[in-house]
Amino acid sequence: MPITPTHYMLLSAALFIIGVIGVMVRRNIIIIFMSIELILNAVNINLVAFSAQLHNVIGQVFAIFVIAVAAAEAAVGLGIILAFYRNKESVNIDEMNLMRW
Amino acid sequence: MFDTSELVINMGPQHPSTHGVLRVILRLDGEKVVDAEVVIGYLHRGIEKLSENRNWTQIVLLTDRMDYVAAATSNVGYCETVEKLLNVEVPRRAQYVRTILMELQRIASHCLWVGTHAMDIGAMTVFLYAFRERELILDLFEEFCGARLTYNSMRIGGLPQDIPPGWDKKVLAFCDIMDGKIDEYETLLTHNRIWLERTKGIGVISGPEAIGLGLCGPALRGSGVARDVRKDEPYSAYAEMDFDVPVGVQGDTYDRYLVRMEEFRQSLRIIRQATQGIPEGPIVGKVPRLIKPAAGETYHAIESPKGELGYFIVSDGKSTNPYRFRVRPPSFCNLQGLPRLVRGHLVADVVALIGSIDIVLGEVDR
Amino acid sequence: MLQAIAFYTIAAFILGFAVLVVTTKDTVHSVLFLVLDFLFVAALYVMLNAQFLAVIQILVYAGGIVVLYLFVVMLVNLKRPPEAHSDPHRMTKFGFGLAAAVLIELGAILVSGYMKAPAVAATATEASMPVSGNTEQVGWLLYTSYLIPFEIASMLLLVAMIGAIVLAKREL
Amino acid sequence: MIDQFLIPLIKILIVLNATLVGVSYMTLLERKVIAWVQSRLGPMRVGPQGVLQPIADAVKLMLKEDITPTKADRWVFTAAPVISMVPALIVYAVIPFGPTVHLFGRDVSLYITDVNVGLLYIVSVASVGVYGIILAGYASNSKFPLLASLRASAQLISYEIAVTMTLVSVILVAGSLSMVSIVNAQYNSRVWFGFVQPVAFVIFFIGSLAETNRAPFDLPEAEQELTGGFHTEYSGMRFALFFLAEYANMIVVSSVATTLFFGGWLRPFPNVSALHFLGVVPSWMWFLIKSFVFLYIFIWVRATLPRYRYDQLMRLGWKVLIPLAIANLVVTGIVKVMLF
Repeated sequence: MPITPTHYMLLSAALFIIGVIGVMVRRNIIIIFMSIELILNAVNINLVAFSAQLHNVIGQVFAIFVIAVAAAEAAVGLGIILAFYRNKESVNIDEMNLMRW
Repeated sequence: MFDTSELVINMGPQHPSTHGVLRVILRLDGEKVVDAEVVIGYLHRGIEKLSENRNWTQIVLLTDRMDYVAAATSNVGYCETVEKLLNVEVPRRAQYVRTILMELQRIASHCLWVGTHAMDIGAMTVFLYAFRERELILDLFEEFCGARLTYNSMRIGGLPQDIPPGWDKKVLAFCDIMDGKIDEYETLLTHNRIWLERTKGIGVISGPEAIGLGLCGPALRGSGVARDVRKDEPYSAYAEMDFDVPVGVQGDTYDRYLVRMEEFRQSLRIIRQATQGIPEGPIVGKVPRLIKPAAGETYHAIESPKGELGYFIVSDGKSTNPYRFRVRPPSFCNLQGLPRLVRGHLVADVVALIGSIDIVLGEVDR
Repeated sequence: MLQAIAFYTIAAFILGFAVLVVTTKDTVHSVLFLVLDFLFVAALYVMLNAQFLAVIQILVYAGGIVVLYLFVVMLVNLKRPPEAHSDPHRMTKFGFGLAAAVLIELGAILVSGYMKAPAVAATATEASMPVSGNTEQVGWLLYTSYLIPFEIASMLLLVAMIGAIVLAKREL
Repeated sequence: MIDQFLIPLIKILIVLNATLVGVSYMTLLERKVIAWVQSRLGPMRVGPQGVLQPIADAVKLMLKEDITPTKADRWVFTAAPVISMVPALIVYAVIPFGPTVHLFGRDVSLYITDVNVGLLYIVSVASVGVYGIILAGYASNSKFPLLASLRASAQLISYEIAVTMTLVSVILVAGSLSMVSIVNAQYNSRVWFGFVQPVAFVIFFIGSLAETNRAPFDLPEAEQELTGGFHTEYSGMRFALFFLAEYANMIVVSSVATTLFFGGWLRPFPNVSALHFLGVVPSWMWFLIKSFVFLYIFIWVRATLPRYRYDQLMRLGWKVLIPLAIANLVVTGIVKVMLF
């Protein structure tokens, strides 16, 4: 059975859904961030799959940009988590309901 | 965890670099030491109380067990105190041999110090080099009194026996070997950039503050205070010796290191002078068979490798035991400066500073 | 055949670890599963002939970003469970509903048998590039057509770096 | 079939076993060399001159009780040593021990594989190795290991940047990421890259001392400060795995240094035909000799230097090595563009 881009899309969609569920269900903000990483990876799988299918490396270039964005997001996000934790001794997203503290 | 709260770390009593069974409770902010509390007493054997139930001669053996890396110095210090109490004149030959033994002991003790201090900072080779030379000194001691660690090498009024024939030649030969070895240690450490970075500016303490904390010995001299009992209140044959008292400038770990390195050389100088000038004569003074000093008290201090080692002894004039026996151990007095020294430094500096004040727990706890 | 086995194995691992990431109670374990997940994604990239990206995936994600996560998890040693407090306004059910809807769509795709390989000719880009080899091609594109986005990405990383320092440092 | 599966399998077996034996004998070498430096004899009891000591050590460590602290995170505690060992071993997949040679009637390459992202592969796999240390510290549930593991991870990540930068400048000179091509590039340019990129080499060497947690950067396992560092709570075979991983990493780093900066399997002056007699020594032997020299220097440094303090280590990494590596990279790029 040949592996078509549809297979990769399905895999990517499933990973995406798992990520979305993680974001929605979990209240630990670190887990939520990791779920976002899963979502970004789902996107990357798609990009790379199409890049392979179309014999065009532009998809991979975009995947690299996505990784760069993920790195930036992780750095800033984790900085926010640390700042929040320092003030509230918690990483529960439901307690993060103030714009400033 | 490290940003939001202080972390309490228990360093010791089983820790590779607390030199025995010292326990330091560190309060850390990140890796920075906010406060330190020294807990001692894990090696307490009650030597002072024990001494009050031994007769005067037996106590010499107990003093071995205090500073066990410089037992001969403790022996001499005790014997001199009792001699002071008894008003006994010690023959000059004995005085000279005592001086040689004490200075050899100082070198042995400093060898151990430089080795462990360097080992704590991570230079492991110096440790083995220094122990190699310490072994030579132990051989000399073995030849003199038969023991290698707890010598019991002194008697009240003089020496237990005369020096073996040819011993003085061996001492001089050792001095020649040691000269080069000290340079060897210095090559490995003194100008090593990592060593400089690890020791310069660490645990800086000014002269007046060091006096206020009761520091003594090289730890005090590192801060620029030229206090040395050998010079200030000469005992044994030190009055006849020509030597310098090295002092530091900054009062940091590096200066304390330099002071001790220079003391190596000064000790060799003293040993050479003393060995070449050993006078002929008896080795024991006129000591009564039954030692029973008249009622009274006395305090006598000597310069042990770690600092001012003092004995305070009270005799009631009736029994053959001291009525009260109290030691002023240099390690103990230096150790109380540790919390002041480590405050504001990093965890890694704590071990450097413990090494830099050169403590022996046997003496701290007694 | 071999390719199918590889794909299904890797896909199973990716999805399995992803599920573990979002369901595990212990945050450190969750981070570990995330690393494993990323490693398998990298394996998938190798399968797709994107070696450079696979290595970057390991280097940046597994070696960098996730270590950062691990650091944060270890720094925030929680005295109470992070999920104790629940906001009454949360729309968990709505979220599950949405996810279910997407899942049904996926199932529909599967059932409809829309899984045959589309015949796509290689686009002209690859042939027109003066270099061969995956790494060289990616590099070529990054430094020619996509130079400005590339520089913007570097700016973004710089800003993120400064932002993270400002946020995480206690006193500035 | 033979070319596709059997030969790679045999090569993997040989490399893996040689590595493990090499690693265990590294421990003996280290003890012996340090002993000689310190005017001692080192292990002498097991076998003549103590040559069987590693086997005795292995037996002892395997028979030792494997203690897991009660409060430890059992799962992670078990996984951590494995996580630190595996990356150290799989790196050998791309290290070229020699060129392609004619052996038993077929062409056999003296490396397991030559991927076109070889160098990046090494860097990325090495970056995964840090997990072993972090997790060991975390899972032990004890303060000293935790401190040590935080130190270690910060140290590894910082020095990784400097090391990677130096690798990039070598890549610039060689024009390839493949390890085999880098060696060939050194053959073609008639000079080892260690002489073209001396700054890069020095930074790489210092950085790799830090990356492998060797003295003077052995803070994560500073016995005198942290009572043994991240593996304080470990015993028996798990402890041995950490130990072996450190030595395996040392061998990796020496091999990479040899390949990148000292011509890999090439004999000295490979283009000077007057020195042809040097070809008597086989190519893989040259590789091993060069790597051995590096390993010896590693041990030598350990026996000589004191240890840096944490903040000094970070300062050296961030304020000296990284700027220097970047400057070196920029200069290399400019020279390359201007001259070629």
